[in-house]
Amino acid sequence: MSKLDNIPVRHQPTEAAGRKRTNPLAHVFDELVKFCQSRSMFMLHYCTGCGAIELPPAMTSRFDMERLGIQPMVTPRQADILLITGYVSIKTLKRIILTYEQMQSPKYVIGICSCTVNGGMYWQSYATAKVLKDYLPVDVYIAGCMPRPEAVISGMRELMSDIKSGRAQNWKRYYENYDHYLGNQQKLFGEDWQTPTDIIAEARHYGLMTDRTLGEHTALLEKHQRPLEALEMRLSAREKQKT
Amino acid sequence: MSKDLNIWLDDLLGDIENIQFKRKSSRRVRVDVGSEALPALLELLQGRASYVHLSAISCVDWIEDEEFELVYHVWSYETRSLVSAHTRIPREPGVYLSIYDLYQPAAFFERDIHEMFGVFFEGSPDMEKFILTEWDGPPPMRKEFDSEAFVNQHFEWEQYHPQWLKDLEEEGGGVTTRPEDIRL
Amino acid sequence: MTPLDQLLLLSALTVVVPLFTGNRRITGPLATLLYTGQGLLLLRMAGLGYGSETPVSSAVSLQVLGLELHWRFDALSWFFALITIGAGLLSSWFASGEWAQRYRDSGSSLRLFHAALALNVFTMLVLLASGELLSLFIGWELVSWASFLMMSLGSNTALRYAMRYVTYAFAGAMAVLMGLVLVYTRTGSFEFQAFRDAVPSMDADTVWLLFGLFAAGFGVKMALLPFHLWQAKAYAETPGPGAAFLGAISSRMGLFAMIVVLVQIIGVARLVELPVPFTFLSGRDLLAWVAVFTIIFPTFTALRQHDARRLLAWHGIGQGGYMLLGILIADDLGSAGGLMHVFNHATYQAVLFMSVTAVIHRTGTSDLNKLGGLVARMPLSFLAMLIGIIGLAGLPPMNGFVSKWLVYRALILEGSPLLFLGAVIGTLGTILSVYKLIHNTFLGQLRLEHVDIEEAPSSMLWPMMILSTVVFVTGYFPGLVLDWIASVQAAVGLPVLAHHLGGVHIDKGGLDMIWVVSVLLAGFGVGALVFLSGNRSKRVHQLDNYAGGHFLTADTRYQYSDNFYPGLMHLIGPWYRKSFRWLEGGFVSTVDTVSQLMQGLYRHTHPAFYLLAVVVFALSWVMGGD
Amino acid sequence: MNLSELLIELLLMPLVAFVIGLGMVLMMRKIAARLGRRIGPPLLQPIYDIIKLYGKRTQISHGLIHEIGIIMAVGGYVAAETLLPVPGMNGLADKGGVITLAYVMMIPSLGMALGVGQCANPNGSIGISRALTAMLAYDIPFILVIFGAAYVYGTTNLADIIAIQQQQGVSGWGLMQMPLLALAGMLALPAVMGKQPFEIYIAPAEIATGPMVEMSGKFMGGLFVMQCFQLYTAGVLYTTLFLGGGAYWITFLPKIYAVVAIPMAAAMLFPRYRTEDVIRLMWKWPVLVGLMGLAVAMK
Repeated sequence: MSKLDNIPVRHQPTEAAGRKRTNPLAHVFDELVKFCQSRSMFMLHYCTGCGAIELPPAMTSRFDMERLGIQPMVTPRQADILLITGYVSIKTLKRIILTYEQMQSPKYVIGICSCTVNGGMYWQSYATAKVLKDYLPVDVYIAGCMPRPEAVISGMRELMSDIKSGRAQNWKRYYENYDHYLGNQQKLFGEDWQTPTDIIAEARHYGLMTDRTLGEHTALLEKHQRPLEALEMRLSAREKQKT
Repeated sequence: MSKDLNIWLDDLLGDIENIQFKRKSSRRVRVDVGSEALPALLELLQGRASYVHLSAISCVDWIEDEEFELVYHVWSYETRSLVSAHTRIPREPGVYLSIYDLYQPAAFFERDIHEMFGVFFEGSPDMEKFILTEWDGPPPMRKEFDSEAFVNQHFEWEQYHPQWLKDLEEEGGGVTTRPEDIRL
Repeated sequence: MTPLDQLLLLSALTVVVPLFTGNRRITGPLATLLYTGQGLLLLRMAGLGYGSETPVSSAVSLQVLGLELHWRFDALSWFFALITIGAGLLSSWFASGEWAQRYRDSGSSLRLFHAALALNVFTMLVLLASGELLSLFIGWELVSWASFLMMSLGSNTALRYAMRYVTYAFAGAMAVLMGLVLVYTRTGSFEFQAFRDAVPSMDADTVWLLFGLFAAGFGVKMALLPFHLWQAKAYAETPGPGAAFLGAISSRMGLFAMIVVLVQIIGVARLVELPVPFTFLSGRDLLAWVAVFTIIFPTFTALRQHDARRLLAWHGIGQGGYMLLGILIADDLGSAGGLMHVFNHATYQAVLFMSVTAVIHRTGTSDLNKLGGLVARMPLSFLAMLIGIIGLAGLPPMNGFVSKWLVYRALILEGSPLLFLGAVIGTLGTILSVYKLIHNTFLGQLRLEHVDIEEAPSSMLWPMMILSTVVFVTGYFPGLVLDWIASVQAAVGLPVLAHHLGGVHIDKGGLDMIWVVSVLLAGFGVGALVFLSGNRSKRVHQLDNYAGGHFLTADTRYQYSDNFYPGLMHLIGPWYRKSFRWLEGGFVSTVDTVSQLMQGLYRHTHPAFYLLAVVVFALSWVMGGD
Repeated sequence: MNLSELLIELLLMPLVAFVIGLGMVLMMRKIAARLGRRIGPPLLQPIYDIIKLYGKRTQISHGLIHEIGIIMAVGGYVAAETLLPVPGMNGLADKGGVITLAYVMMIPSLGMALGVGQCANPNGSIGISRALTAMLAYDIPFILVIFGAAYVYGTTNLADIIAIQQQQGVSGWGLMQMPLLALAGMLALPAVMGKQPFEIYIAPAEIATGPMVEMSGKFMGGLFVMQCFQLYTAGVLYTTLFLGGGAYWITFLPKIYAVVAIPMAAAMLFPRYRTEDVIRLMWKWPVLVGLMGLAVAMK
């Protein structure tokens, strides 16, 4: 990440690559879906660090996030927003990446607390990851060494306006620059780092592949990756897959 | 009732030779004892003086004296008082005896100290990695380990120099002495 | 040579043929062909099933000690014969392909298996064709021996359970024999008609005695409650297709005999007049309550089993309770429900046993805690088991629902809430245990050692698919089966059910399965449309699962299968006090001590004299009579 | 009632059920919020949630049975709605009575159970085993109440039941004739709806929302739609049996919402019951009251 141009800048809202849009009606439908996505965000109930203590007050009677349509959900499958709160220790970062890949897009990451921005007060620690942006695309940062619930909600509203205007497309960058993110992850966790989610197959499945998705790091991953194809229903083992 | 127990403890510890004994308050006692005598002292405290609860083992790295200082905090529910048994072991082999047979919780304290300071406790049930499962570097809490140098070498976290920060610095603005260079 | 004789002759031939063709591969297909022959001969008598023909009597009739034995087929026996031959055909087809090779390679004799299966079918046809009480008893004994032969083919533990079955069957046969002797002393002949004419003149306690003897005697084969302990283990240990056959039809022979004696001859109306002293119950209510308890206790015992075959065998006992309950209500709806449940149960019980055998054939075990995730490797067996469990649980698209609905509707019309409640508890227990069965075998985590197993061979799949389509089609158009049942009701003397192809039309709330199932399928179509309106979904690997941030690996086994309903077992666990096993144990030990006492007395002093005394006493007591 | 009219009804009833169900889900969340002194979600929140879930770009599925399970869950309830008569539309009430409806209501839970089974997630299997145990618990008083109503009215056809109740006006209601049975039904209703005190099978912290653990995007959307149908079916069935069903929409809607609101308001104040406590509670009071009601009704 030493060269500056290598830093992925905020993504311009390009048209969804997967779908060819012809009739104007589709545009209206897209607006409706974007509006509903902004008005109904499911927040993953996963406290990664010390900042999570600010979330219950944001949900309970005084600040009541449910007015904005934000509900805490328990599993990454059902969630849209992943709140990375507080310092990100290496151990937790592994679980954060696993959880992020298990979430279904369009998914958003909000970095709460300054430790996710540049390491915060734990910048000297050997055990914390300093810049969250290297490991997974982050949409909104809420600075503060534990921001108050009002700040958290203003961050949420910022994300809501981004979604409504269509600017919050960072989740695509994870697929489009997977090699860059995987490189950073392998630098931290070692060469044999692998998550059970097959991101490359997912990118290919949803048509989000670009030339930057595959590279030297993904080649490294290919070498030792455990087979992750889904258990297809088949009657007989005669056509043995290549193992 | 705890008053006379304290008195009884004071003169008990008093008549053991080559032991420094200092009562800080009615509920705190500090004892300095040789490294080979510590298990016997703990056995005595646990068996006779109702100090049945080992609340912690802490370790201090005296890098100048080339020594580790192990502090065993034992607590008694009856006298409601804490005895801190201090002892010194040489830093180099960094090996000491486990007191797992006296206090079972010691296993975890010793495992933690082994991971953080590298002190090996013979007889302790489990000496693998405890918390830092992803860490394969030297024991991080030893004084010769410089965390900041490690961070600067492994993490490229400060290259974030956007244009607005460069302009600020040209005009002489920004922070003159960086926060990490300030030494009190 | 009436069609009945040709049928019995061909059936006897099917017994003889495997003895010659022996262990060769040809035995299976040949036997299946012979069963189809028997089926065709049976269809020649199809008029019986549609009420257009008078009973077909056999030309053969024997004169024994002045008593005349003769055989005939009426609508009731035709209906049961149809299920028997159908089950026999599909079981022998199942046992003719790869299963037969494995069975032969494992050292057991294929010749004996096919002979036993054919013998079972033959003896059941003879029982069904019985014209009067004596031939009924002879057929009853033959069926008991034939099913003993089938049960003892398995391992030596199977032999132990078969011996246990024989002691039960022998005791039951003795009870039936005593009933016969009592009838003979009253009416002087074994004819059904003579017995039927004599019944009104009998006083209450002789009818009570007859009712007790026949109900107990036939109840043993039907595994009614106090005598049900032998069936689960015996059926579970029988080799695969044998268990499918026995589970489907063998214990319904008891129901056939009970219908002939209790319903056709004594008549349920007469049973209603039999008062049970000091209670408001009548004879019929007593047997109905035995039937309801037979539904509940075995079903909740099945819930705790962790072997698939044992679980299914316990359900076989439970479902028998519905049939008896339906017939005992004796109005048009209830009896139709009971009789239809015989057919329905035969179909889905056979499918379930075959599916479990297919799983055993491929994975080698039927222990629910050692299986899991097989849907990815054995999809058709999964489909067969799915249709089977929906039928067993009695949910709408399948035929099990129609017969249970008829029984429930009759219970509501008759107004007996507690019987209704008991039956519903049984249904809910079934739903719980069938989900445990399909979850632990086919759903959940696929184990490493099962990753490359194959689907069951086609010789096993064809019978399963045929039975599954039968279960679905008779569920969609229950009228097909209700026609046969209407003719059976007419033959047996029960009120006939006015029905149409889709079900039954009553102004106070009927059932039209064609509409209900079509709306259900339309609903699934709408569900599919709603589902497809979302974007494309991606199939993921089994290990790409939410485990609270833990990285799942293939060697950790995280399938939840043991102690599947902890909450329920926590509450009703203490209620399982094996009271019936204690009852049986107590009875066995008393008989043991008495026999030792007699043996001691008998061996030491003048054995011949005591034997004579006992025989004279027995004869005088029986002959004494009124 | 010719065929085309019937077909229109078969299409319209599920849609009406879905819309009313959305209103019920909104009411549930509003009541929960108000009891927690919160403002609660905006008016159209349930619709936003469902459209967002169906608008998700990526979804994971664990196999064909997982997808068929969700299709059965939604489809089963779409079929069940056509058996429930509403003002002006009788649908298939005469083709299958109240027993058929009770069984068709079990198909969605079986479908969901199969779908969750294939997800191979222990949380899901534990959730399903608890959901089926809860079904065993609440179905016994529920069936007792159905038996009592069917016996007293003499018919299982829901359309006739409504007609009978409406002949004598309010005094003809099931509530007036069989108060004890109505009470037993009300006691069993929260469990039938699977809401607050009886939702041990969705225990979020303990088994990560049980059956819904591996549901994303349109799968989760299907379960949200099923939730709407579940509340609607329970509410309308109770109204049909005991509150005289619907003659006109103006009187029908308040009745359904009242029936659904009462257990909801009472529910939010109770902590979650363990599975065996659900069984013990359901088999004690509702069954007792139901049996007494039956004794009174069948004398």
